[in-house]
Amino acid sequence: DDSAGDGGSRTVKIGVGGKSLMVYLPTTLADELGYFTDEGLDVTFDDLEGGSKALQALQGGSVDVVNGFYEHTIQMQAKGRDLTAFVAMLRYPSMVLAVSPKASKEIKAVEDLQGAKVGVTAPGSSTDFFLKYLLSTNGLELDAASVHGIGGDTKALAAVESGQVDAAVLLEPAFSLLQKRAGEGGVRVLEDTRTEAGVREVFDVSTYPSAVLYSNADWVDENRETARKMAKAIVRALNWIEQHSAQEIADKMPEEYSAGEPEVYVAALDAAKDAYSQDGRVSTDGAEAVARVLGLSIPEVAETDIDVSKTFTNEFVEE
Amino acid sequence: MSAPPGTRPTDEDGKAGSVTAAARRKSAARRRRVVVRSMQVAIAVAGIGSWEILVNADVLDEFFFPRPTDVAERIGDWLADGEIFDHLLVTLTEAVLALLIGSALGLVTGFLLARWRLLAEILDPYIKMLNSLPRVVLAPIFLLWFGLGIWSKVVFGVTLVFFIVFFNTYQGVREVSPVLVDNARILGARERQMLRHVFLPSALTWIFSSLHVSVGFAIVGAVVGEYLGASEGMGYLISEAEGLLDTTGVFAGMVVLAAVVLVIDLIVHRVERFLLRWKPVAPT
Amino acid sequence: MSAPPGTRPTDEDGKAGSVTAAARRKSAARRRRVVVRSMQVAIAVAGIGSWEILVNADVLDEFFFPRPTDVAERIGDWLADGEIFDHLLVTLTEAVLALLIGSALGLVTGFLLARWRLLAEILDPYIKMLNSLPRVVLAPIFLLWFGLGIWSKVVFGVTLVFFIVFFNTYQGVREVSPVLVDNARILGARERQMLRHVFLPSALTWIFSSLHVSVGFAIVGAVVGEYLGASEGMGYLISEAEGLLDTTGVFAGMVVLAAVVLVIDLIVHRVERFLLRWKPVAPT
Amino acid sequence: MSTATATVELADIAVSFPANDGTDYTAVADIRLCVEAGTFVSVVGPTGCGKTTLLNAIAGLLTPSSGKVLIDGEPLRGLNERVGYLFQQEALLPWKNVLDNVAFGLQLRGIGRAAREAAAREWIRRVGLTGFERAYPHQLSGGMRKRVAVAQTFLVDPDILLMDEPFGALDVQTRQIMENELLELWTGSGKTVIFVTHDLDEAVSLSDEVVLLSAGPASHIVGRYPIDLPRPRDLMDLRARPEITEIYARIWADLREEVMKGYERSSGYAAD
Amino acid sequence: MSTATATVELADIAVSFPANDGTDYTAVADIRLCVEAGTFVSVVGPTGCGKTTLLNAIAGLLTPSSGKVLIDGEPLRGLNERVGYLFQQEALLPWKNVLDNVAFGLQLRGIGRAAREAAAREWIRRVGLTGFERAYPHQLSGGMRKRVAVAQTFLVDPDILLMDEPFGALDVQTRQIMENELLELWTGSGKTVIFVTHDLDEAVSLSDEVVLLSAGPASHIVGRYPIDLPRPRDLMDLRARPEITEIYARIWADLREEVMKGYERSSGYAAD
Ligand SMILES: Nc1ncnc2c1ncn2[C@@H]1O[C@H](COP(=O)(O)OP(=O)(O)OP(=O)(O)O)[C@@H](O)[C@H]1O
Ligand SMILES: Nc1ncnc2c1ncn2[C@@H]1O[C@H](COP(=O)(O)OP(=O)(O)OP(=O)(O)O)[C@@H](O)[C@H]1O
Ligand SMILES: [Mg+2]
Ligand SMILES: [Mg+2]
Repeated sequence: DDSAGDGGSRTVKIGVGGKSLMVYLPTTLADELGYFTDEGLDVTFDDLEGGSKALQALQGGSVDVVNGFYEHTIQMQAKGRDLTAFVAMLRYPSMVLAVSPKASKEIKAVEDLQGAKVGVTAPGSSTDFFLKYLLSTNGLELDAASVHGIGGDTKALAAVESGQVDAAVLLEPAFSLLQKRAGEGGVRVLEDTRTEAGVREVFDVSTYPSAVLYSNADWVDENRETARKMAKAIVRALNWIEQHSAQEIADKMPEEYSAGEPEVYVAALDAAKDAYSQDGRVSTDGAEAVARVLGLSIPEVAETDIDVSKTFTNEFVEE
Repeated sequence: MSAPPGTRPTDEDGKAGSVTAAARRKSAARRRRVVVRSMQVAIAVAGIGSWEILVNADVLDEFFFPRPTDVAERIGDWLADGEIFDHLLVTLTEAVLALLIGSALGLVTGFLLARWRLLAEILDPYIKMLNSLPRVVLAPIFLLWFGLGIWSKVVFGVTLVFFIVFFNTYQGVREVSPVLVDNARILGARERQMLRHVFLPSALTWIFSSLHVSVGFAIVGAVVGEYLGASEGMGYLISEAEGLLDTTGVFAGMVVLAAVVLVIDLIVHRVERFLLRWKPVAPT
Repeated sequence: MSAPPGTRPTDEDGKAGSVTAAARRKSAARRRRVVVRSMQVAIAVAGIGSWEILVNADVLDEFFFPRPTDVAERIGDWLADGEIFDHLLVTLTEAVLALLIGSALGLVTGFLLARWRLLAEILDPYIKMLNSLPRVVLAPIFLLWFGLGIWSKVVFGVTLVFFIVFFNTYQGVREVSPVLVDNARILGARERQMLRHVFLPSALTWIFSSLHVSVGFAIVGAVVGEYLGASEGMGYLISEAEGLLDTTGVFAGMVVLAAVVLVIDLIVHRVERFLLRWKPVAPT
Repeated sequence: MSTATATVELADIAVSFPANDGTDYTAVADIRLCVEAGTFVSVVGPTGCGKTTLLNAIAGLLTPSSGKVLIDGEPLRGLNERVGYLFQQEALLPWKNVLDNVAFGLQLRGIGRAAREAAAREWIRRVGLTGFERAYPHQLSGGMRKRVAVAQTFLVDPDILLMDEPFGALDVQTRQIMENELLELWTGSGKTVIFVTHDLDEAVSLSDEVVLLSAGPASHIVGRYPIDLPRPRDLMDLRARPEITEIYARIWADLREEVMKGYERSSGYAAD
Repeated sequence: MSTATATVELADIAVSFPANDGTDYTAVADIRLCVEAGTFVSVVGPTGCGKTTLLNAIAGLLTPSSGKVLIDGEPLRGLNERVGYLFQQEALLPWKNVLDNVAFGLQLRGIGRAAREAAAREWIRRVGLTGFERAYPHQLSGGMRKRVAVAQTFLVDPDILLMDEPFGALDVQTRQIMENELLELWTGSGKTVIFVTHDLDEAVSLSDEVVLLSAGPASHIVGRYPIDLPRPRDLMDLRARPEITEIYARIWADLREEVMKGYERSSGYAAD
């Protein structure tokens, strides 16, 4: 039997755009801690190569829910399709604009990126939008820097370390590892959105939704109970994170996750811990900030009158 | 099939008859070409047309399968804009370099191992293991060694082309008729001369067969290389469009690539026809 | 190379002499095998050893090039843990299915087009265009049509294997000696019999040459497919390790894959040797 | 054994091949020849004159540039299903052993393994290859391969038998054995045999008629020599008979003339 | 023209091939033969007895299972660099036209294009193929290809000439022309010629000695027939001379005996 009585399916397929990425940790943690099971849900994960692949999997019906970036709900609204984010797991997007230790020129501020090579995970991804936004708010043209897609992991590290790019927008744990390898003061950070201060400085809002669980608006409508249960499990995981140390969290994660360099993993987690949401809510001003950022890079979004209220709902996390 | 009665009288005389035969062959070839071209167009029209209809009828989801007219329009925009040519040039350069370097390496290695059998036996497992490595996973190392410029993409393509050409060259050289080999050796051919006069010409059909596959793989290598990390090129364009959930852009990029492949393959085909001009026409 | 003097006397008698010759051939083959194996081991030892030394001497960055001993240890852990076998089984299933389906399709299409030349000419540009499409970009459509299970990965592999086998089969069939074709037709062979008795056996060396490349590509297809979206399999494992910047895990995964390829290729090789047992040993 | 008979008629046939300079090389022209059903005709001529080309046309492997091949008065279209053809070149399947090669024709006709192998073994014996049933073609000598081909062709028992220098690679005695086998197969069978050979002795002693082609290009028939000797013939005896020596001498002289003509001409005609 | 001479000696040679059942098939055994430098020796024997095998051994293409090939008393190792070998099978390079095929040997020796093509054209004329210089092998008839091979081999002017049924595919007259060319090339050159043929007439009229091999397996030399006729010989005349007819008859009878033996034996020995 597939239905949980009223309002929803009991089995849920979640597509994740890189399950081992730290931004999606709460979902894995909730699963490891058995919170989904507690809710009577049978959750399976499919790991996809990135956020947009996960979204496509959702559109194609391969998964029910995506653990991905909030931006996609806005992008899809511009395409006339409604997605609804129903629980957030990050309040700060945790993107770091860092300068390569081997940069070809002195880069002290975003303005210095003029004519530089800057790495992002992929053209057309959140990191790319972030970069464009920074460029424009610092008075530069959108194409002032040449953008390189360098991925989010080993490849990004290789590119930054070897000076293939002068600067890059990095995610955890790549940034922590870079810092560790470059040594004390080896990496100059231009912008750091892992903290509230950083987010406020860049986006002028207190929270900026990024990693969320979203699905098609129809699915959320038809599976309200399931959505509520999932949101509840995630919020429990978020609370657990708040109450435990990075080391304790790492210990709960699957064994493979600390197979590489456990210390780095813990250090990265420690640095990113503060970025996790505490209540699972998406704030309206944050959502509007996202729409603003996207509008800069995507004409389609700029041209559409985006109604952010349709892109998320906090009703499942408000207990 | 008897000749049409009208041409009969001239056949009485040997020379005139032969001219007629040559002319007849030529016009048959021309007729065939017309049939082929029109069938190709028909297929294209039917394929694209039904696609368009299916999208309009909402049988195909426009999100995944953009309307052909939109794709065409996008390509039109790109061409008008002109920026596409820079991207195309980059990708083309990478693909052509990958094709040239990859097949040169494949050829040399293929010949070397085919002629030096002990070495071939020793290296056999290593070559097969290397061929099974997922290139995508090796991207960080390519990047580290070859940078973010065109060379990491070229290497990407080379790792695909090399194996395809290598295996065929290797087998092609080993398939050379032993009598030809013996005859050439008896006539005094040294190893280098054997390569040039016996092994290479004899393996040419094998080599060209692998080149036809390789053209596609060289392009794929370049695009996927760009897809994994670049700031220009068709792969970059496609990856950007994908990030923006702009499937029209993705398809437009692929259509441009496909068109380019035909051009490269045409060149390969011309070279092939020239080098294999000694061949009798294949039996039907 | 004259026979060693000791074996001489027995050669006086035809039968005894021939037994000696057979024995001599056998022991030579055994000696050769020993040389090959020991050289292979030597290469492995030298390669891995120098890698280890270079890492220890900090010439190679341990992060990008994990220490071979660490990789071995990781594989040991995996094997002890046992979970790896599930992943391996998934990937293997995908790769083998891709190999079987891809080569079956390639064979059938290759034969069809080689025998039906007009169709081949018409479809030629389409096939070449399809071969140039970057499969990675098509991943969303594969997902749409074939879901997130093993079938999207199988299709991924099939799109690689198909073209490699197709081009070689096509060319292989066209390379069949015209005299053999004529003789078989005169003896009364129908088209189906021609395929079975003439074209297929004659094209077999071509087909097997492409199969050797395909084994690697089938694995690559499966892994990259998993890499793009999956919940199990070696590609999933590797992609997970990559997300965690765990290069040791990435390399361990690739080593396991490489080992598996050798096993599949061994099977292909056995089948090849059986089917081509009529072949004279190649000239040296 | 089939008893159908077939008349082969070449009605004004010409064959030309494309040369490398874009023009045509006319191999044979103006060939008019009628081979009555059940007769044994040998074709001789200078090397390269077009004998193989004619056989190919009769087999339907090659469409004449002009003229028609008529089988029992019907114009031939496509492959001639009634011929057996022993090619000048080697045409054994390298991946089948001797037994399977010989039995191939029967296999194609759907005859069961036991039956066709029995028949094949019988013919292998008749061509003197017993013991080599399991050998592959590359393990045989040139003459042995030729004999396998003979067995392969004879076994399918066709109405029309085309043979292109079938016994040239055999020693004199084996050749005689083969000739006898051929005559035995043919005698009373009503088969039409068209036999190309360079051995005039052979041509004369086997045939009802010898046809001489001129030197190429545009080779045509320059002489027809009916051999009115009683059958069955004793091949051993025959060569000493005066009629034979006389015909032999005539063909020899005419052929010589043709060869010499060809030699002189060959510097005049240029294929390039 | 080279003037070096070479004695070819087969010292107790045996050759066996692996059969398909894992045992060996002994093709030739106990072959002891010394061909003095500058002599012309013909080898005859039943088809499949091992003539080609012997030539391959002399050419160094095949290592005897036992025994040695001695060239001027030196044991042969690897390829015999002093031979020219006209193969029984077709061995022209399909991708070279007639001119390039004939000139191939000289090209390999680094001779300039103009010089080698002039030499090649001369030989093309001598084998009667002028006009076909630009044709590729597949555009030639079987006999024409054979003549191209003859020109190719003769042009490199080797010390030892191995010829395996070189003229079997040619008509009688062209054959005589070729035989004369061969004798002309050989006479006074000091070349050693080993000539395999099925035409006893040809063997007797060309050679200093005819060697007869027994039927296989384990074929050995059963007869040696010195031909003490004066040279230069007029081939046309020769065939009528009584000495010839007598030798011919002897070889014929001995060969016949061997062929018959082979025929009877072939059911006794089994290769499978
Ligand atoms: N495919 C071809 N292309 C061009 N020319 C050809 C082709 N086949 C045959 N010829 C020419 O046709 C002529 C006749 O060839 P054919 O093989 O019929 O001769 P033949 O009488 O059988 O000679 P032989 O006795 O040497 O076998 C030759 O001059 C040859 O060059
Ligand atoms: N590669 C091989 N493998 C197995 N057996 C072989 C091989 N080559 C030759 N033989 C055998 O050796 C014997 C002699 O062959 P060879 O070719 O020397 O005969 P030949 O005297 O040249 O005959 P022909 O007159 O028919 O050309 C034959 O019985 C043949 O089956
Ligand atoms: Mg012929
Ligand atoms: Mg022989």
